[in-house]
Amino acid sequence: MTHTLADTATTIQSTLQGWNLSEGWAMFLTAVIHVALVAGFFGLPAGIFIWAERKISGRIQDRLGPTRVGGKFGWLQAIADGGKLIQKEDLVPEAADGPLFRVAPYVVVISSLSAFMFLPFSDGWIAVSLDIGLYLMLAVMSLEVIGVILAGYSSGSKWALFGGMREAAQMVSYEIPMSICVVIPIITAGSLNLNEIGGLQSGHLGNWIVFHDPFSFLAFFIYFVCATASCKRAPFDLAEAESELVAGFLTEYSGFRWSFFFLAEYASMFAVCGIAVLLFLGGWHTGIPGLDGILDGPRYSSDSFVWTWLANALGFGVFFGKASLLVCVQIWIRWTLPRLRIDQVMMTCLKYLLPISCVLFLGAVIWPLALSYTGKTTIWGTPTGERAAPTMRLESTSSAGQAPTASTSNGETGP
Amino acid sequence: MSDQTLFWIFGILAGGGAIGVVILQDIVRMAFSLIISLGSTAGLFFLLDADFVAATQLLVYVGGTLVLLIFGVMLTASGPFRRIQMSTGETFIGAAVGLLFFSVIAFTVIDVEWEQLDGSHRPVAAAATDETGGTTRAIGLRLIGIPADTEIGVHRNSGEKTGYLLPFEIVSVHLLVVLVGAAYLARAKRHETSEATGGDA
Amino acid sequence: MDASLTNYLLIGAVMFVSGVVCMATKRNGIAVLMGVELVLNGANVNFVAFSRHTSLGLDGQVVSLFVIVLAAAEAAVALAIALNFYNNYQTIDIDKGDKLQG
Amino acid sequence: MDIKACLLTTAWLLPLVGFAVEIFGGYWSHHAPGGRFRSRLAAYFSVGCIGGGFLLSLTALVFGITDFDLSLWDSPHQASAPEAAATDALAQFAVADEAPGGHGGAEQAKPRDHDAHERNYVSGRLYELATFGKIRFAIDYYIDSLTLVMFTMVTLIATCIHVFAIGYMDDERTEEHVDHQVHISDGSHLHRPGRFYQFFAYLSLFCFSMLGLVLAGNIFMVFVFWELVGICSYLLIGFYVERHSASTAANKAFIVNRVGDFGFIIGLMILITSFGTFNFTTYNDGGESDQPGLFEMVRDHDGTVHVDETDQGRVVKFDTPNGSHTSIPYWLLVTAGLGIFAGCVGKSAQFPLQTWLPDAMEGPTPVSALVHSATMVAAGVYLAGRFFPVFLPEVLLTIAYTGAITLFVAATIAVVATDIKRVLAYSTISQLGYMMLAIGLGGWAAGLFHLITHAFFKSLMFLAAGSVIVGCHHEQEMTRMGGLRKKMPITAYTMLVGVIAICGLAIPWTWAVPKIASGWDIAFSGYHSKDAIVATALTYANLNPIHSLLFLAPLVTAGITAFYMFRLWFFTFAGEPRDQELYDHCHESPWVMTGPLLVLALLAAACAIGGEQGTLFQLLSQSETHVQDVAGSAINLPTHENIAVFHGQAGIMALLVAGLGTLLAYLMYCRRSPDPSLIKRQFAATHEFLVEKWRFDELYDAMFVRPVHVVASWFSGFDHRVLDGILHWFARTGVTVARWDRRFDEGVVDGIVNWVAEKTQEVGRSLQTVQTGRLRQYVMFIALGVVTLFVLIFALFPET
Repeated sequence: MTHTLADTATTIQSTLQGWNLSEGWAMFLTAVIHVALVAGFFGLPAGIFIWAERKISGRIQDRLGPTRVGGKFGWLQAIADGGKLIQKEDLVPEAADGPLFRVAPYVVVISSLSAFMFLPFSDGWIAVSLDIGLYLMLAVMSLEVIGVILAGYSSGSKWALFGGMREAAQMVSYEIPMSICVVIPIITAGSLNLNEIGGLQSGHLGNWIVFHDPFSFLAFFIYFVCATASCKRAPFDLAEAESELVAGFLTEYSGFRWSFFFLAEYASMFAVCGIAVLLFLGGWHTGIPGLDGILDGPRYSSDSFVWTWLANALGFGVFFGKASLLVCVQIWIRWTLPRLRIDQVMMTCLKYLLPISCVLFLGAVIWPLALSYTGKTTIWGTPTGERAAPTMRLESTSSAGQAPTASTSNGETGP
Repeated sequence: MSDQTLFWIFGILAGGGAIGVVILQDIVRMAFSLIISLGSTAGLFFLLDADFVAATQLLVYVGGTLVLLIFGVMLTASGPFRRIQMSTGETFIGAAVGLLFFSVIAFTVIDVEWEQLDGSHRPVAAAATDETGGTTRAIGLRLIGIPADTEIGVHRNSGEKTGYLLPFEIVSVHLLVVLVGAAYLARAKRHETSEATGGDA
Repeated sequence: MDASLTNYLLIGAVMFVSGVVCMATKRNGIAVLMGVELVLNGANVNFVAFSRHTSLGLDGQVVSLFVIVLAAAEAAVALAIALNFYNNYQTIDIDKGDKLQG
Repeated sequence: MDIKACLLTTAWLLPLVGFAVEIFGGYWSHHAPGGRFRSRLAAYFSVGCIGGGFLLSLTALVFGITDFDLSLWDSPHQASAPEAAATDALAQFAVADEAPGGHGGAEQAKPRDHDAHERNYVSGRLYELATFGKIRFAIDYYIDSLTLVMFTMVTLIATCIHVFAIGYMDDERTEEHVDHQVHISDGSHLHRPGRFYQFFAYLSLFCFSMLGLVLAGNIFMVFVFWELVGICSYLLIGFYVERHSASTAANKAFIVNRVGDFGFIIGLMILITSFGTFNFTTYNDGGESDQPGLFEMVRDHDGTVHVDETDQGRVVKFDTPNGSHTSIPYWLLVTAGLGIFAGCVGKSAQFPLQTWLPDAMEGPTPVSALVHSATMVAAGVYLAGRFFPVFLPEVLLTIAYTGAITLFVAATIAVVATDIKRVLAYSTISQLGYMMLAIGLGGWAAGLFHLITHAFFKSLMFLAAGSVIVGCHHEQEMTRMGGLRKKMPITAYTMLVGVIAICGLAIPWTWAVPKIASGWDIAFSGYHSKDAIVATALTYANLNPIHSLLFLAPLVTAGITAFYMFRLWFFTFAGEPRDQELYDHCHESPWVMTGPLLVLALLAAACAIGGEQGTLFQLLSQSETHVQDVAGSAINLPTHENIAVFHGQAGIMALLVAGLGTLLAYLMYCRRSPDPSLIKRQFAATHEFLVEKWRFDELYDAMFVRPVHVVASWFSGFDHRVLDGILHWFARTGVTVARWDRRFDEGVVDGIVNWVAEKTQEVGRSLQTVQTGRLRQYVMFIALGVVTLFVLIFALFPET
C-alpha cells in the first residue's frame, strides 16, 4: 500500500501515545499537526498566486507589477498585503446581520480548505485517501457558494444582495456541466479515488486521460471553463462585477475578512486546477515514458523510505507545475477577456456547456463499446488501466469478510 | 473514544441546528441553522460508515438544495431582513405539540429493545465496505442488483436480482420531469400579467 | 450513553419533530420548505442508522440516497410554486393563500 | 376440368363481375363530372361482359360439337331419307300398335351405342359449399348440348338486347329524368336521377342468374338460381318503381311465381328425401364420380322406369348411391314431378298462373325482350326439359294438357289485345304453351327446338316493338299507329321476318324437290319448330286417340297465331296512319337499336335451317333422354320414327291453317272486307270475355283474394278486440303499477337519498370551519393526529 499521509498520522499518533499522552490528547495533537500541514498546502499556493496575479496582470497591461517587497520581483508582496489587511479595523455595517456577516468568510475558507484534504499532491501525499475522494472534494467545494450568498445577504446592501444572488444562480448552474465532465474521466478510470486516478496515468502522454479519447479531450476544456466559472473568475466574475455592483458581495467587507475571500478564491483556483491535472493531465506524472518508469520504481516499492519520498517530491513538483500552469492560464484569461453579462453567463452554461457535456458523456460511455470492436482498449494501443483494472474490484468485494489488509493494493503490480 | 466525541459534536450540532431552524425568526438565519444541521448530519453519516451518502448529502443537499432555498428566500424577500411574525399562542401551541410529538417518538425509540429485535446485530454496513472503507462500489452494485454485503453465493433474496435499478431509472426520469416542470412553473408569465393589468385598467 | 442506535434515532427524532413544528408554525413559505427538508433528513438519519446497526444492510443507504435526490427535486418544484405564489400575492406568507378554505 | 366447363364457367361469371363492378362502382361512372348526359361506361362494360360470355359460349359450342361426336351431316335421320324413314317407321309403328303395353319400346331403342350415349354430357363440381351428412351443397356443372345451345342463345340474345338497351335507355343518363307516366300530388311529373347504371347492373345480374340456372348440375343450384332469376325479374319489372302499375306488376310477378315455387320446393324435398342426392348425374369430369345422380336412378340407361306392383301399391325401383335396391312409391314420384312442373308453370306463365306475364310488360322493353320472351320464361321450359327423365307419364300428360290449354287461351286473348307489347306477351305465353305441349307429348327435342327458335324471333319482335315505342315517343297502343313502315323501314321489315317466323309460313313441298333446296323446306325458323311440334302432336293423337284434343288445339292455334301476329303487323306498319300527329313525330331508331334487330332477324330466319335434319335440331337431340314407356301406363309416347311418318301430313295441315289465318288477317285489317269492328260488335260478349283475359284475374280475385280478405278481416277483428284488449289491459296494469312505484320511489327511495345528502351537507358545513385553508394548521392536525394515534395504540395495546 502506498505510504500516505494518513499512515503518517497514525504513526505520529502512536508515537505521541508512546510519550504517555492520553489517546484523546494524542489524537488532538495529531490533528493539529495534520491541519497545519494541510493549511500549509492551502496557504502556499494562495500566496504564490496572489503574487503571480499581480505580476502577470502587470505584464499583460504593460506594467511591471510589484517590484520592491522582498527583493527584485516583489515576491513577498502577498505577505505584505496580508499584513496590511490584518491591521485594518474589523468593520460590520449597521444594516448588516452581524453574526451571519461575520461567519460568512469562515464558511468560504473552510470549504476551500476542506477541499485540500482530498487532493493528492503526489502518490500518497494526501490527507484523506477515500474511495469517494473526488466526490467529496466537489461536495465541499460546492459549499463555498453558501458563504458567498450569506455574505451577500447579510451585508444589508443591495449591491451585495445582487452579487449573492448572481453567485447562487451561476454556481448552481455551472456545477451541472462540471460534474458531468468530471464523470467522464471517472468512467475511463473506473474509480473515484483521486490518488488512484492519478496513478493510472503513468507512462507516455497517451496514457493521460485527456488523450484517451476525443470525448475526454473535449471534456477537459469544458471542465476548465466551468471550473473557472465556479471560482468566480473572469470572465464569469459577475458576483463582484465592479462596473455594475461596486464590488458585489464584497462591497461591505474589509480587512482580514475580505482577505479570507481572496485566500479562498486563489486556493480553490489551485484546487480545481489540481483536479483538472489529476483527472486529465496525468497527475504527478511527467508524460515521458522512461522518466515515469524510473520514478515509479521507488515510488511503489517500500525498500527505501528516502527514495520513495524523493520520487514523490519530484512528483509533487511536476503536479504543482502543471496546476500552476493552469492557474496562470486562468489569470491570463482574466486579464484578456471582457466580462460577460449575467444572461450571457447563464446562456453559455445552460444552452451550450450543458448539452455539449451531456453529448460528451454519452460518447464516453459508448466509446469503449465502439473501441472493443477494434480489439483495442485505447486508441493508443496500450491499456490505461494496466495497474488496477476496475473489474478486479468485484473480487475484492467478495473478500469483504476478511480484514482489509495492506498487501492487496496496487503497489506490487506497478511497472 | 474519538468516535464518541465526534458523535456528540455532530449530534448536538445536528439537533441544535434543527431546533435553531424552529426557534430563529430570520429566514436566512434559519437557513444557516439548517446548513449546520444538515452538514452535521453528513458528519453523522460518516460516523455510520456511510461515506457515499454523506458526500451526496453535502453535494446535493447542502450544496444544491439549500442554495436553491436561499436563492428562493432572496427572490421572495419583500425587503431586507423583513420577518413574518407569528403570534405567541401559535408559538406556545407549536412548542407543546412538538414536545408531545417528540416525547412519543422518544418513548418509542427508547422503549424498543433494538438489539433483541434484530437478533444478529452485526455491523453489516461495515462488512459491505471494501478495503479502503468505502461503500461506493457496494452501493453501485446494490443499485444494479448484486448484493455485495452478503457472502458470494448466499443471496438473501435469491429471487430478486434487479436491485434498485428500476427505482433508479424512475428517479432519473422523475428528475427530468421536475426540471422541465420547475422551469415551466417559474418562468416569467408576461402575457398573462399584461392581460391582467389591461383588464384592471 | 454511547453512539448507539438509540442515540441516532433520537437525533433523527429531534430533526423530524423540529421539521414538523417548523412546518406547523412558520408563516414563511420557504421556512415551511425548510421544515420539509428537516423532516426528510430526520428520516434519512434513521435509515442510515438502521443500515449500520441492523441487518438492513445497504438498502437503508440506498433508500436515503433516493430520499436525498427526490428531496432536491421536491425543493425545485416547491420553490417554483413558492415563486408563483409570491408573484400572485406579493408576499410569501402562506396564511394569505387560504382561498381553499371551506 | 373439361375445356367446355372452363369456358362456360368463365362466361357465366363474367356478368357477375359486370354486376359487381357496376352496382358498386357505377355511381362514379354515372356521376362523373361532365355535361348533362353522363357516360355510357356502365353499358359498355356490361356489353363487354356479356359479349365476352357469348364468344366463350360460342367457342364452347364449337368444342362441344367436336367432343360430343356430332355427325351433323350424317345422322341416322339424314341417312334414311324421309320417305325411307317413313316406311321404315310405319312398320315399327305397326309393331308398337300391337303392343301398346310399352314393352315394344325396348325394341325401338335407337341404334346408338351406349358409349356415345354416355359421353354426351360433362358433369363435375366447381366448388363445394357445405356438407350435411351425406347431403352436399355444391356448385356443380352439367353440360350437354342443350346447355351449350342455351348458353350461346342466351348470351347472344342478351348481347343484342344490351346493345339495344344502350339506345333505349339513353334518356336515363340524365341527372334529372322526368317520368311522364308518374303524376305526383302537385300535378307535375316525377323528377328523379337517371338509373342508367343500375339498369345495366340488373341486366348483368339477370344474365348471371340465367346462365347459372342453365349451367347448374344439381337441383339445389337450380333452385338458387331459379330464385335469383325471379328476383332479377322483380327488379327489372319494377324498374320504374315510382309507377304504381310497375311496382304492382313486379309484386304480382313475384308472388305468382312464389305459388309455383312452392310446388317446386315440394318436388325438391320429395326428390332429396327419396334419392338422397341433389346431383343430376354422375360426375365424369373430376369430383367423386361413383355417386349416381337423379336421372340415372329414376331411369336406367335404356330409359326404362322399373315399376313394380307391391303390397304397398305401385313403386318405382332404383339403385341408391350405396348400391342397394330401394324403391319409392309411384304416386310420390308423380307428385314430385307435378311439383317441379308447378315451378315451371309459374316461371313460364302457364295456364293457371299465366296472369303475371302481360302485366310484366310494365318494365322497359329490353327487359320484356330479355326477361319475358326469350330467356326467363324459357327457364321454365328449360327446367321441364331438364327434368324430363324424372317425369312419369301422368305428369307428362298433365304438362301436355296444361300446354294445350295455355296456348289456346293466350292466343285467343292476343287476338283482341291492342297494346303492342301485350299482344307479344300473350303470343309468348301461347308459344310457351306449344313448348310445354311438345315436352308433355314426348317431343322433347321439338319443344326445346321451339324454345330456341322462339327465343330468337320473339326477342326480335320485342326489340322491334321497343323500337316502335321509342320511335312513337312511348306510345304502345296499336290503334293509334299505322303505316309506320314508311317511317321506320328497318324496324318494319325485321319485324315482318319475326312475324313470318312465328306464324310458320313457308314455301311448301320444297323438301320434296331436292335439287332446289337440298331436301329442306324453304322456311323461317318458326316453321320448322312448330312443324315438329304439330307433327309430334299428330303422332301422339294417332297413338292415343283419346287425347286427340292435344292435336287439335295446336293446330287451330297455329291459325290464330298467324291471324293475330299479322293483325299486329298490319295494324302497326301497314295501311294509313291513324294518328297523324303521332305519325309525323315518329322516326326510325338509331343504329345501336336497329343493329341488333338486323342480327336477330338474320338468326330468326336462319337459325333452324334444315329443319329436323338441320344443325340445331341435331345438336339438341344429342341431349335427348331416351324415354321408354312406363309399364302399366296407358300412354304411348311417340318416337322419332313414328313422328317421321306423320311429319309431312302435319306440316301441310299447319301450313294451311297458318295461311288461312294470314289471309284472314289480311282481309280484315288491310282490305277491311269483313270489317273488324263489325265482327267485334257481333261477337261483343266473346270480345268482352277475351278482352278481360278470360276473366282469370276476376276469378282469382273471387277465389283467393276475396276469401283471404274476409279471413283477414276476421283476424283483424280478433286482433282488435281480443289481442289488443289483452295488451291494453297489460298496459293499463303496467301504468297503475308504475304509478305506485313512482310514489314509492319519490317517497321512500328519494327520501332516503335526500336524507343522506342533507346529513352529509350538514356534517360538511359543520366541518367547514376546520378547513381554514391554512397550511400550517393542517400540518398541526397531522402532528396531533399522529400523537393521538400513538397514544391510543399505547393505551389500547400496551403489550404489543
